Amino acid sequence: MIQTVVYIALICVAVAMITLLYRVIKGPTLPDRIVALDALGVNIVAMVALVCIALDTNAFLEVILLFGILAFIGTVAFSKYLEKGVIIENDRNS
Amino acid sequence: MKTSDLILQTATKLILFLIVLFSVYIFFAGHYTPGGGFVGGLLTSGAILLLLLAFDMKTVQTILPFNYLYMVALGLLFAIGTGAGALLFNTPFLTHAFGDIHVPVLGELHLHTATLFDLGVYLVVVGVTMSIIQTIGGDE
Amino acid sequence: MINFLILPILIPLITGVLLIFANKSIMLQRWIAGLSAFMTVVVAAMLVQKVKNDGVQTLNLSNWDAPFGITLVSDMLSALLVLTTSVVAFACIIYSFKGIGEEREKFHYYAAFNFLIVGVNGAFTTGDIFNLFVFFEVMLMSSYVLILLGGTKIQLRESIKYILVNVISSALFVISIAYLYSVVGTLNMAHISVRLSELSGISQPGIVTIIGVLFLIVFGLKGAIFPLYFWLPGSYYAPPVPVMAIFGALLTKVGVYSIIRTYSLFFFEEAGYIQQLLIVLAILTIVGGLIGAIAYWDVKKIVIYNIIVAVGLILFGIATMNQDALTGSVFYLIHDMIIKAALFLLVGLMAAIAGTSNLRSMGGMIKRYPGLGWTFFLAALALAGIPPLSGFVGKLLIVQGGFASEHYWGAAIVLMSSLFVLISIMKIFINGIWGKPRAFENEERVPYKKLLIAPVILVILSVCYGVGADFVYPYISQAAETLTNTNIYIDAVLKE
Amino acid sequence: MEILMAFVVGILFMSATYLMLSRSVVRIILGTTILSHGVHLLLLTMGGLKGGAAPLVGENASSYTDPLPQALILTAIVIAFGVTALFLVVGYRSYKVLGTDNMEKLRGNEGND
Amino acid sequence: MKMIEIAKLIIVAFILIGAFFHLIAALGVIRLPDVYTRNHAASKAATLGVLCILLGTFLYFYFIHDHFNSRVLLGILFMFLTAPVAGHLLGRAAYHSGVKMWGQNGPDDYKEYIEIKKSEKYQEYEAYRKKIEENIKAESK
Amino acid sequence: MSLLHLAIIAPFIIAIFVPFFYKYIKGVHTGWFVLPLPILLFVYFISFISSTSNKQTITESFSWISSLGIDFTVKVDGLGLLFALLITGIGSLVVLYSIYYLSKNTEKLNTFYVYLLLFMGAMLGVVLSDNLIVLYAFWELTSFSSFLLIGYWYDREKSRYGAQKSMIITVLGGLAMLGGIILLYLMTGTFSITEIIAQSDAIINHPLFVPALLCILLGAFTKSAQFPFHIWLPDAMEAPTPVSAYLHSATMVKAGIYLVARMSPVFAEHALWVWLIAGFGLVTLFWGSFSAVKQTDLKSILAFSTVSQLGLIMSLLGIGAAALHFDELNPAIFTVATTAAVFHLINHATFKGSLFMVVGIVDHETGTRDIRKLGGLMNFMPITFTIAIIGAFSMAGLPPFNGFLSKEMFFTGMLSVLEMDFNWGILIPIIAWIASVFTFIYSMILVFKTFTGKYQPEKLEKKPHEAPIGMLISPIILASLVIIFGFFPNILSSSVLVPALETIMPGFSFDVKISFWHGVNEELLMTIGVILVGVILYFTLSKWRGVYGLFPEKLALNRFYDNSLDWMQKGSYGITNAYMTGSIRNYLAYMFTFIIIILAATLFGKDAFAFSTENVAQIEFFEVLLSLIIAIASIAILFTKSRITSIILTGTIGYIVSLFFVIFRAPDLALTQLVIETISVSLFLLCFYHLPKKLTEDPLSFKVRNAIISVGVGAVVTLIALSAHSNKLFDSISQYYIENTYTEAAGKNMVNVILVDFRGFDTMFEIAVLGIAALGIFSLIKLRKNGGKKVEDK
Repeated sequence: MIQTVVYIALICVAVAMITLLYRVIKGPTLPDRIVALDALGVNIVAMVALVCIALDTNAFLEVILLFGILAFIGTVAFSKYLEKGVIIENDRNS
Repeated sequence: MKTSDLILQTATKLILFLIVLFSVYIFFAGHYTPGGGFVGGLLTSGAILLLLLAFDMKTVQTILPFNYLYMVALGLLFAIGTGAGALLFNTPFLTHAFGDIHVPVLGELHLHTATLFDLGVYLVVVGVTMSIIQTIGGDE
Repeated sequence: MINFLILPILIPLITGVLLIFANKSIMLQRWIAGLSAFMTVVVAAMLVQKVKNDGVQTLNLSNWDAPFGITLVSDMLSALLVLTTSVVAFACIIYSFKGIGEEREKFHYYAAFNFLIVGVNGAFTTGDIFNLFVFFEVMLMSSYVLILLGGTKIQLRESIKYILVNVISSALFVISIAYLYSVVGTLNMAHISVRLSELSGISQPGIVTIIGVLFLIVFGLKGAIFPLYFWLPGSYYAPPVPVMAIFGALLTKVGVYSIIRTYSLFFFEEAGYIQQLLIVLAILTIVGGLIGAIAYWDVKKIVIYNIIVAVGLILFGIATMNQDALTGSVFYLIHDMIIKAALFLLVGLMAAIAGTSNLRSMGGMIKRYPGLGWTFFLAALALAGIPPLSGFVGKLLIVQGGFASEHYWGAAIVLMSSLFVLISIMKIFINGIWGKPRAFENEERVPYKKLLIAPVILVILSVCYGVGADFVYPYISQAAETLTNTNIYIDAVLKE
Repeated sequence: MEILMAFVVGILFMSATYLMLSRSVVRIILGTTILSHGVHLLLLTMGGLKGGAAPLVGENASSYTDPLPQALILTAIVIAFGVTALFLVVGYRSYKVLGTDNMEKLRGNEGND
Repeated sequence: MKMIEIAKLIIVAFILIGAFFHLIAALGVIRLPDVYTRNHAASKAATLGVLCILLGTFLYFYFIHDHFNSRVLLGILFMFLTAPVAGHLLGRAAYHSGVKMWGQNGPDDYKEYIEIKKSEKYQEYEAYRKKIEENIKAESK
Repeated sequence: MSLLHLAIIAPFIIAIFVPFFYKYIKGVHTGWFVLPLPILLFVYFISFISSTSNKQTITESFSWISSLGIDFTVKVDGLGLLFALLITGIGSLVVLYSIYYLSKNTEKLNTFYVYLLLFMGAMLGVVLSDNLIVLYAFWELTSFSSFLLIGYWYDREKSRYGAQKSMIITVLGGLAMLGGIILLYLMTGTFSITEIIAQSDAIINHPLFVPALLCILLGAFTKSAQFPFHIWLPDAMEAPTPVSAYLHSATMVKAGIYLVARMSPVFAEHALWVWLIAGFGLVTLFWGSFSAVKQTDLKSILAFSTVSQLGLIMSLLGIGAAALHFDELNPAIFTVATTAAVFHLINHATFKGSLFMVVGIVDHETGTRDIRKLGGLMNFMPITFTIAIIGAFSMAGLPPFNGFLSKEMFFTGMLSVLEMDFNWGILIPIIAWIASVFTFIYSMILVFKTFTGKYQPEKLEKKPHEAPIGMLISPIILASLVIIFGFFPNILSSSVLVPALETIMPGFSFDVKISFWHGVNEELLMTIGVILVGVILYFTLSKWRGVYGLFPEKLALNRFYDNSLDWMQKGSYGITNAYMTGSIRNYLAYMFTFIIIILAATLFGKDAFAFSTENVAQIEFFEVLLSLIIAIASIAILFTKSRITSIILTGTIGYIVSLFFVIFRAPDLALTQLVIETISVSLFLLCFYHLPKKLTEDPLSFKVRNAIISVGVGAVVTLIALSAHSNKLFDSISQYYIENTYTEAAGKNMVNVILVDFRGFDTMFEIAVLGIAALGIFSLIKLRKNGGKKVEDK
């Protein structure tokens, strides 16, 4: 039962990803794309979790946490870029 | 206009600890579960990168006053040294040794020279990533 | 000591690492770099002798048996090339002391240089196809750094092209390895050879041929064979003289070496198709190189195009695949490494004195710089293969092998290429070294005598190499023998 | 799956090639990163896909996937990262120094006379 | 029904809910009119979805394999922590990079705030405030 | 290493010391230090005469590259000794002459004598070595020492031009000769001339025989300035006159003749050898003499005269070789020709040497060599005039000088062709006779236009006077030899001539008796005819000079040479510039096209394409969707104009790739790929601050071209991947890793264990690569900042 559900869920997430990809490509603004990318990252995390169940292995559970971290870093970088154009400031107090 | 990144900074302070801990875990667990020097090192640099994003170069430099190029060289020396240790025993370069040592209080301690090698990898990866980011970020 | 053959890789590696620490003091860097380069030469010479006495040397790294771990293999060919590399590197280091400029020295020039040597020596020594890729990358990465170091306009512009081409070739290299791995399921070169030769009983699958062609493309990109050399002239033009010399002397040769190695080990049974291809490409390479060498009035360009000619020559010998031609190729390979380095250094010195590399604004250098003039003259003759200088024996054997294998036209073109090489290189002598003496702007600034030391060493070596060919010959023929009789190599690696 | 992957890899190579042939330095660099993705996927595919459990001892599985290509890819990934980083810096340095990112304007034929 | 069956049911429910939320989030990102609303959909619905799925995964391994995996829990925690921050940063970045709002929502309060901050009076006030702060600092020393 | 080797090497050894003599002993002319050497060598070689005249040969061997059959074997036989004597003898005289000719104050004597000694040693090596490769080595050395000597005054444009020309042509020939030598080696298995001669009968029908013959001849012809390769010789006259006297008349140009003589026993069996040598010799003889007449420069006249005389000797050798080729004819008829060749060789050296020296004196004392400016010098330099008369008359073939004798023998030789059954045979003596007429004319021009006629002091740079005695010694000696050989032609025959002849034509007996008067025969009549016609033509020179104008300048060989060099330069420049555009995109397009074509051709040509659905992993629907995402994203990148969008899309691809890694059970890869992707994206964003906002677009035509190429690359990669996967011929070795990871390497994560242990070496250098990259980025960014302009390339 679980396997079937997982496969259904996988397809759902994949469909969601394609939809998000449409947003990434279409835009129309940059923030739109980044929002979609961020959501895409979240979907990937979900997918990894589902694949873990599907393969019945805990080998990839590290990936989940790691990807959570990285998606965050990526989003921060993008938003800083959008806002300031430079993502690492030399000295923000000056 | 200047904006304050208070939310980000606060969150970063919280999360940073988590990331570093996780990276250390991933580094040490590498021989048994997925991970290792590469990922560990990269993740550590990811943490520092986050720090850089949330704060700025100057602040980070005061917190972590490393010369990252030296760190690279040090890491390489570690890796080479692990390999060259084998030269002393006239075994082929990079031959690893491992064994369990019984330490009275801690119990069985699993020791592996591969960990030293991986430490070299870790140092190099952190050093490289950070020196790249720092050099580019510091370029006006 | 079983780890002996790793030393020519290890010494520069450790030196490179130490030099990163030593970036504060230029004098210290020079000392370290010079001493270690000298040590490498000594070690490499000892290695050659060891291979001569004890046969092929192997080292199973990390103590894993042959097909599973990485194996370093020093047969005579690789030992000789390592020795030559070390010698050339030593000369270029000496030249760098006065010729590279303190700015670059401060910014890790010597470290990058040592890493380059690591890559080259490693590529010559390794017996594992993926490890070869890694060493290629070490070499390429250091070459990127060296070509960029200083960041002048031309360097930046050309390095983009250089990096791009090499990224592509690296990608192709990896996919070739991937295909090969898919087919044979192993990475150790000797093991691949064994497995491929087991195939010959069955009908030889075309897939092996296509992988062979792919490898030819990959190494051809590095080694600059006919339609793949376009990137070379521009890229080699950009960096400062000692870097140019080491590039010209070593980098393409690594590609050529890899072609020799893979073809003798893997694709020998496909000789029919690939051999024809290689011969055609080799001839076209020679012709293309010659056309370029004659075309220009820029001293650097002339020498650069001569690299291509030499690659074609060596490849022709390899493609011919008989004992004579292979011996000749190996002879010529080593000669070319030495003499190209010498020529680049000399030409660079001329350009430094004149303040330009345009031949039309040089002239009469022999009056003030007779040493330079005569060294250049000797180097030029050696390049053209005039006996008894070093290029001759190799060329003789290649042509002889070519005629013997009935590739008459190819061999004739190889023979006649000497004439055009001579024309192109003598153009420099006649117009730059002879000619009306002029006053040059940089004359006072160039420490001419100190810079001349390195090329003089190399040219003397080259002369000795040619005149003492009889002394060298046993080594070379041993190297060629390993190539024709691959069982020597395979047995040594797999210990069967 | 391998067949599908072969096509995916082909598409990655195609777009990478197209990008590398374009004028803009940024696109070229992007092309190289996509190229490396293609290469890594190909290497993995060539090792055989889904041959068993993840290569971790103790997965109590009857067979494991081939760990060797994975190790090779790891090496290749890291190297590709180094190259990309350097290439990126070269790209922007050259844009600053030469004032253009158009490869057509970066011909430069020193010594060609 | 055995315990394990119940557990399975719970897991299935979590996974299905998670997948559903993902679809909803994707729909939102596609259909909603401007970046702020889309951001809202992405950061709320998708996060909820992934949390559900992660929880399902955790429970799966906990119940079926009797394996307590702290990393997944940490991951859940992490997601919980970072998703709002990321959403906030994105929204702010979008705003500052000048993306127009849809126009059918309520008044733009933030704009008012920025305008106040930019106004001359506020600047004077700021300068005054800084001066006093410095004075206090100097005195305390 | 024997004394003989030492004799050959001695010049090189002395050459090393010459610069020191020059530098530290300023007071004495460096030539004096050099002079003893050729004299000593001359004496040394004379001591061999007794043994060679007894048909002995002295062979000394010294191993050089014996592994390749290359040994420095020296062999003294008649032919070699003759040349050795010539080289050292004339060499002594030239050195003596040069001491007075070149001022020790203004000239770079050190280089001059080094070159000269190099040449002397090389030439000795050519004529004495028995090993063809060694011979070739010395041969090239003569070419290059000649190159250096011609370019002695390197700041003169013409010197450089002449030097280059001589080098190109002689090296061309040299290489051809090397080819011939290699072919000979392949046929016989040896480089030793003696052994090759021993096998000559066996190889005549070998398919490589004719190519070898042609190659060797090409070498000989270029060196000996045979038509059409003679063009380098006149330009070689830019060398100082002693050099011209030595190299370009007496010795180096005769190396080709030596080679032909030496190789005659090998090749003369073949008809081609006979006809080619005789034919080219005759053409050269005629053309050289014909061209000499129109020259106005004294040295040019002599140059063309040398060309012509070399042709004469060559043709004689050719006719002589007929004796070896035609068994049915009486060999005695033809041996005369060979005898004449060798005899004339000596004579030519004497009279041409003296004439060059005379011209040198004229040049030295008047400052010009242009016969239009010269005239009436007889009164100022009577001794020189006398020598000139002797030399020129001998050259013209007038009695009682040695030239007359050899000229007569030459006619005999040419007439002997009539003995052969050959339709056009009569042409040969006719051409020879016409050439002799021209020879007569230019000889007269040489003497009389210079020494008689109107004295034009206003056109001369200096006031002419007789040369110092030192300068006159050498020409006097040579001139007296001319007379001595003329009156006593047989003093050399048994001791020098006969042994030489027997080497050229082994198996023939020679009984050389040259007599001054042999009755009124055809030869004498021909000579008289030459004189009569010659005198008439000489005096009517101005009337028929217009003939030379008939030859269009365009067809001239020099023009051809210049044009082809020019064309070569321009053509190659055009070609190279056309494809070396500096545009990396073009290069990549070429390379990719090549790669696609060659791979596709191999794939289908070698039937390598295979497709099997066995062995493939199963496929899930969501995986197809994921693949679709990658495909869409990667294609979308191509069309996006915004760099941020492309980086987002690249990031998407990277993330999906790592998802694939998860699906394909590669946790380590997934982890690494994710982190790397994120950090690379950050790096991109970091750098975007410094990069242009918009991506540059291509015009449509380029897009189409690029699209075609990219589709090709993608297709080829896919096809090969399919075939490679369908051809899994062996199992992977990785079973070993799976089995041993825990037991032997004490790890559980196989990938990590492979990375740090099994293939730790890879990892070590991989991190080295990373380190180098960091180093490079650091230096690239920092160096500029601190360095400023200093780093700009020197």
